[in-house]
Amino acid sequence: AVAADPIKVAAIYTVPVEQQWVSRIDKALNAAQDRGEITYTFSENVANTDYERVMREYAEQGMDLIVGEAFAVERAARKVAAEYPDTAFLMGSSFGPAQPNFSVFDNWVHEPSYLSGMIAGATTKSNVIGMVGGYAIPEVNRLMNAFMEGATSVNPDVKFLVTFINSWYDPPKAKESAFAMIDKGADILYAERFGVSDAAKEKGILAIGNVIDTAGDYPGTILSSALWHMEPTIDKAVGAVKGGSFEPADYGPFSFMGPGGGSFVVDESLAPADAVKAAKDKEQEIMDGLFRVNVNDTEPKSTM
Amino acid sequence: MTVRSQEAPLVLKLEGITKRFGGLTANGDVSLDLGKGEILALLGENGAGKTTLMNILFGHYVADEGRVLVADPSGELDALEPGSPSAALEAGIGMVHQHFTLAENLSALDNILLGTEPLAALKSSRAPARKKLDDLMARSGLSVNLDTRISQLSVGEKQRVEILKALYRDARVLVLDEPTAVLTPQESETLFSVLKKLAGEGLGIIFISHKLAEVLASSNRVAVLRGGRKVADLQTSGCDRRQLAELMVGHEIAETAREPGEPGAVLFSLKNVSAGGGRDALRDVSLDLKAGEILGIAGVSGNGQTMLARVISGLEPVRSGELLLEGEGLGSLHARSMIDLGFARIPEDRHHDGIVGAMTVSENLAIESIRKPENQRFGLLRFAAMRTRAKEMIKAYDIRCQGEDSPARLLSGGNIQKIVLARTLETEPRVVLAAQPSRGLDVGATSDVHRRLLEARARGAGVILISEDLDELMRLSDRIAVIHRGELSNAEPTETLDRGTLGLRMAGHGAEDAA
Amino acid sequence: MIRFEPREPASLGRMIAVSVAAAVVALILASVPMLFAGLNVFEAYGLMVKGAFGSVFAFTEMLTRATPLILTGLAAAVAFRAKLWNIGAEGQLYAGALAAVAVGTGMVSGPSYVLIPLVVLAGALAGGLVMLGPTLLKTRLGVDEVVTTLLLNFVILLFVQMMLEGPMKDPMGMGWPQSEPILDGAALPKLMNRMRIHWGLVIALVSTLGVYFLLKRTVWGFEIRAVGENAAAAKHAGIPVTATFVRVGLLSGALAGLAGVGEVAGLKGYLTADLSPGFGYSGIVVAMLAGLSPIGVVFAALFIASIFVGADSMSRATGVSNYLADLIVAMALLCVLVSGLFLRFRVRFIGVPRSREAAE
Amino acid sequence: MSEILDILLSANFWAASLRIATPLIFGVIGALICERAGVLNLGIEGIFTAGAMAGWMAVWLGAGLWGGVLVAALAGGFFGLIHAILTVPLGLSQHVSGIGVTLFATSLSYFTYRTALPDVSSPPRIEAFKPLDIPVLSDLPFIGPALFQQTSLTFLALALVLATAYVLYRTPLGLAIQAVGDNPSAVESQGLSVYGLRIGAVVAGSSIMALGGAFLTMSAFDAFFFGMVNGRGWICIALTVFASWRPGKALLGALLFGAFDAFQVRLQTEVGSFIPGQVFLMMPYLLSIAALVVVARRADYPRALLVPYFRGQR
Ligand SMILES: Nc1ncnc2c1ncn2[C@@H]1O[C@H](COP(=O)(O)OP(=O)(O)OP(=O)(O)O)[C@@H](O)[C@H]1O
Ligand SMILES: Nc1ncnc2c1ncn2[C@@H]1O[C@H](COP(=O)(O)OP(=O)(O)OP(=O)(O)O)[C@@H](O)[C@H]1O
Ligand SMILES: [Mg+2]
Ligand SMILES: [Mg+2]
Repeated sequence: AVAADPIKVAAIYTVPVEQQWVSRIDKALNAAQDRGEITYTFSENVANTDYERVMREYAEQGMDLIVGEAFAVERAARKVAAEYPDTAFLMGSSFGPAQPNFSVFDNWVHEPSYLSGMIAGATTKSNVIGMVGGYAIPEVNRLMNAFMEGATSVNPDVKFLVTFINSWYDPPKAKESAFAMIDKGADILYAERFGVSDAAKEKGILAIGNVIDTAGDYPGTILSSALWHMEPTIDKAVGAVKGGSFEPADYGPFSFMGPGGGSFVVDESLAPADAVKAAKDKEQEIMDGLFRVNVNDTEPKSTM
Repeated sequence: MTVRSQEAPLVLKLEGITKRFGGLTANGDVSLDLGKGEILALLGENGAGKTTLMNILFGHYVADEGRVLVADPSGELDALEPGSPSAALEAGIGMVHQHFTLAENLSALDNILLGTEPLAALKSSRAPARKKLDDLMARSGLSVNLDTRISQLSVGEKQRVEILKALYRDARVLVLDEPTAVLTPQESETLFSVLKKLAGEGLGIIFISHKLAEVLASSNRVAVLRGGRKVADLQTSGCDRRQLAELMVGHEIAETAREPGEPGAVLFSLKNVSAGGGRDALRDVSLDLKAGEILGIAGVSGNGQTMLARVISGLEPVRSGELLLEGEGLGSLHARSMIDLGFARIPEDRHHDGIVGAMTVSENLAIESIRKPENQRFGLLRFAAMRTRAKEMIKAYDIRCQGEDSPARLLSGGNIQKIVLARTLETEPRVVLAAQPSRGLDVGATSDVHRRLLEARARGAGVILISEDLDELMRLSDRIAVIHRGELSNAEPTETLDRGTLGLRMAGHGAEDAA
Repeated sequence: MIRFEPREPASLGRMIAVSVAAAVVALILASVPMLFAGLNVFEAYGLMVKGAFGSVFAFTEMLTRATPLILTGLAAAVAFRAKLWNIGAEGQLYAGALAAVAVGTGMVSGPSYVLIPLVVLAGALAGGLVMLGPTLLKTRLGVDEVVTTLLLNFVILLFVQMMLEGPMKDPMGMGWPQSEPILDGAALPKLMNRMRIHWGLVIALVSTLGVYFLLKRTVWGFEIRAVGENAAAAKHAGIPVTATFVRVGLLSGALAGLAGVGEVAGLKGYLTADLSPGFGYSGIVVAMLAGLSPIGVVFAALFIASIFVGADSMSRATGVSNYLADLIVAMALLCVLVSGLFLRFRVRFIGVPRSREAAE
Repeated sequence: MSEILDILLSANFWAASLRIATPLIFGVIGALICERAGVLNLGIEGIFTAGAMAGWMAVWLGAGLWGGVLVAALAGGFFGLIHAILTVPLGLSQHVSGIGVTLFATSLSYFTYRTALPDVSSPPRIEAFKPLDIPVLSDLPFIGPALFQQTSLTFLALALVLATAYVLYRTPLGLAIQAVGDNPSAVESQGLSVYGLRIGAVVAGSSIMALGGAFLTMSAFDAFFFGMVNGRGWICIALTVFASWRPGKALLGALLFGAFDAFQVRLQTEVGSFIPGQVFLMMPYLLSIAALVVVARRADYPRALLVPYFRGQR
């Protein structure tokens, strides 16, 4: 049956909604709410221990769709879902979907990351690129590795500095790590965390954006960004729930560039024209399915 | 009731002061006055309410009833704002508390200056203060190095700082709560000569003491409290010891004295023991203690007594030399092993080292023998047995408390000392170490302590009595040795010694010089 | 002028009255932010009660959250009794969890009745050993244990992360820094079907009785109390002070370690670096609220857990930011803290006469 | 080895050390003032958060940078007052009250932030303090970049160290604070108010702590994030002991910690491929413990720390 009324959607985040990638889910859900398709509510910063309870509480409240991150709570999340077959679950997960109602998604912006790597590799003059990450988890490693691969594909001499600050939220610390890399000669910084672009801006060098578009905040600093868009995923899932056709599925591919889940932007005033062209060509190859970016979830290491 | 020399104008008047703590009346309708230049001694048993009364005077406590009147500089009596030490200070009252109220981390000078300058001042004006204090010290004879941190000062010096604190503020009334409890005889004598001098300059002085000799020698007038009420207020000139003691306790007190005895063989000895470092170190100390004798150790505090007591208590390792019990070396020292060897140890600071205040009387009575079968089985405490034994000891030692389950902290100093005596002497120890056992105790409690030590001696135990009170030493000891700068003189029979000789030796003059 | 006068131990009736009054005041205070967030206050309170006690699910969830708090509360209580200021229960919890995972994920195999005790012991031992370091530094070198235990929390958490990214990483975890799951035979069984409540609660309650018994009835407990109340006097009386500190340190760390075992072997099944939302620190609060009494720890833990679970659930039901839950817990905590005063003291208001009449 | 030397010889490294140390300097000075008066303030982590949030929000609402600093200090003072009232006249457990204040200040800050800004995917920015770039001084070789390219708040922190040392050792107020942390009855018997001094010290100390938080959102960064204080407050509690409650050593300790941290970040990129990153992150904590072992014997506790004072009680 097709529901005419907005469906009830709840999201459970283990970090505050400001966290870059959670903010993309929040944004897509808010957009759906603004369109009148859903009513949306969320719990943020939910501790691991409490995750299962929060899932159950939302399920008990009769939510139609629950969106969340199952990464650290896989088993529990799957168990709860199984006990509420009438509720649809769309969970961030590195594993596959499960019957009857457990769909998964993930942030797969390795493609645009690769492209921004190409830009960075071609633009760097010092041949040193610094990368500051939060934690070395697969979702982060994947992007960094794709980026590094993209950069070396156009410039085999480029070297990387890698630091993890062990926090999702410590911009001052991320900034200090970035400064340290600039001291070591980096002239482009991969800004996986808040704080890195600030260091770049302050020292007048370039930064690569990640997941969200911060070019407006740092004019003249953001060379290129790999953006994630949750809208295709959310819209698909909401549509399926509304249409009564929700099935366990892997929504991961909706984060790929093809369906518009990932995109690549470059500030053409900052990058060499031929590099932009090469990247755009590669983008087309990806869209056409002619090129596949490797998925490598191992922890990236400094190469100098 | 009040008898007072009428010529001196009043500087202080307490009217009908009553103070209750829960059900206990610490002060009941006490009235008292003090004339200019007068020295008033306040007497009473432990817990009679002396300190409470003085704390009300100084504003630490607020009286439930009654009021305090103080003369202003023109001699007019004004009611004092209750509960405000700063008002009391402003009115010219200075107080030297029973426990020192000094910041150990500051210099003597800064302690004296504390509170005398506006807090908002941008700089502490130490120079002018130093000048005023130099004058004061010269005039009063109280001298101390103003720049030394309090933690580096001896007890006597700390007390001088306390008095200087009051004088610096131009006090017209000076209250001293048991000022001589921790002083040596010499220091006490100096103190009283200073006080007399200050009184001559018009200062009104109240001092509290348990030592009747100094009360008789140094005061103009005596007020006695018993159970919180004033029971006497007399000119000192017409009083004697016996009369005052009876007024305090309400009945006669038997003076305890040593009967001649037959000391046995050597029981316990120290051979060339050195321990500790700094001021209070022991240097090459030897002594022999015989069974059935009391060996007195005289000395000015800070000359190694504390270290000697700590070594014998098993709390301090020796650097060189050894301890022998019946000729056998003791090896490494531990409190536990000393107890097991039959040492009874009465610490000099009974509140700090003697009891665990938060634990009950019965637990404190059992603490030294908690691992003995009578108190535990398979690691489980035998409460019933502990209580029964506690009840017996409470009775035998006349420990005044609300019961064996009341916290030891609530007991008076004398009764705390009785707990220590009971638990250590109950086991019939071979050696008794008593460090300053009657310090701060009233006449009744002191005589109890003395009786217990003499009983131990009569039983054949060897008793080491460390004390600064020469009367006590002369009365109880069979032999007396003097400790000075960590060195211990040979013990000599008490009969061959007199106060003068001992005093000289305590001050560092050897036996030869004295002869 | 206000004065506090110590009073006799409070009667049960008074204790209940004061506790209820504290709860009421806390709720009134909590209504301020609720009003700010535009909530109907009474409805919100109703939802809070429902969220903590309204169903078997809610109630068991509350108990589940109280479980680690009881254990970390005991850890703090027993250490604080000896005046060993262990602020490191958080780290010890992680150490316990790490050990439980190390043992419980296949290092040894065997039937449940062998595996479970092994896992529990390993966790307790690891927690205890972690606390041994600061204890020895304190007794041997005089290093302040507040600081060492506090700093070790950070070190241990980093160590856990290192292990989870390195040798103890789950090869099946798709690269996530998490341990392998605990074997079914090594996991603490659930107490109720379909609910999360697990045997950790039983361990916590048994530990409570154990600590109560230890402190009240045993020689060791006697020595702990004596050292805590007056170490100098205890030492003078022949009590082995250092040994007592070491025992207390081991016990305290072990209790915190057990909290980690419960969380990982009873609740989550595998270890991640965000296992605990600060249970170690909350344990200090629990212990102090309980006046360091082991039995009181259970009630204090239930109190904190029910406020949190209730308020958290209420925030969800009303769509208010769930940071409100923490805020209400904090307010309740401060109110209960103050209310303790009315149990220990009689509060009197005294008028101070200020007149300065001249004497006749 | 030569890399290590290079790091230590670079001015930027020392500049980073001072920058990282700045919030810690505020925190440790604040904690030191509280503890010198006899009150342990475990509310510090929450007070940092409150200072970070309140200062930032004030600027965001248009109060101006120094207005924000003032608001942060007031917020810190407010939570300090709560802690002071609970622990000084009421004599409640300093541990619990402190942790309670941390919970309260943190959750109130978060709740306020979220209620004011319910839906921000990217936190709003303010115009933060800029490095001073003092004309001639900043261009001095080595010293210039290390010292004179800091923001005003860093200089405020350094000035506070001097001011605290002066007040503590040279003024009547400082002597009274030292005394009340050692033996409250010494203060009371000289007619000063124990409660007044302690409450004042805790409020003042807490205001200073809050500036450490404000530095994070108004100088080190220009926006507020949940969890961004990230344990810095706790570090200050440790540093206070390390400093033996002396302002000069407090500065030294904060700088050392800052240097460890700056060093750690630089070393991580050097040899990060051989050694797990966490080893570097542990370094500042482990070295702090090691440093503490070295100074422990000489540590000179305020004797009345943690001991509540009740007038007329024994
Ligand atoms: N703050 C208090 N709370 C409860 N009881 C108190 C308090 N202060 C004193 N008391 C009680 O009041 C009585 C009088 O005590 P006070 O200290 O005045 O005696 P004292 O005469 O000075 O004794 P001592 O010779 O031992 O110094 C004692 O029973 C004491 O226990
Ligand atoms: N008076 C005291 N106050 C607080 N802590 C104390 C006190 N006395 C001892 N301690 C603590 O106990 C520790 C051990 O003390 P100590 O070595 O004297 O005990 P012990 O029982 O004699 O031990 P050991 O078995 O090593 O001889 C000290 O480092 C200190 O931390
Ligand atoms: Mg007295
Ligand atoms: Mg020892």
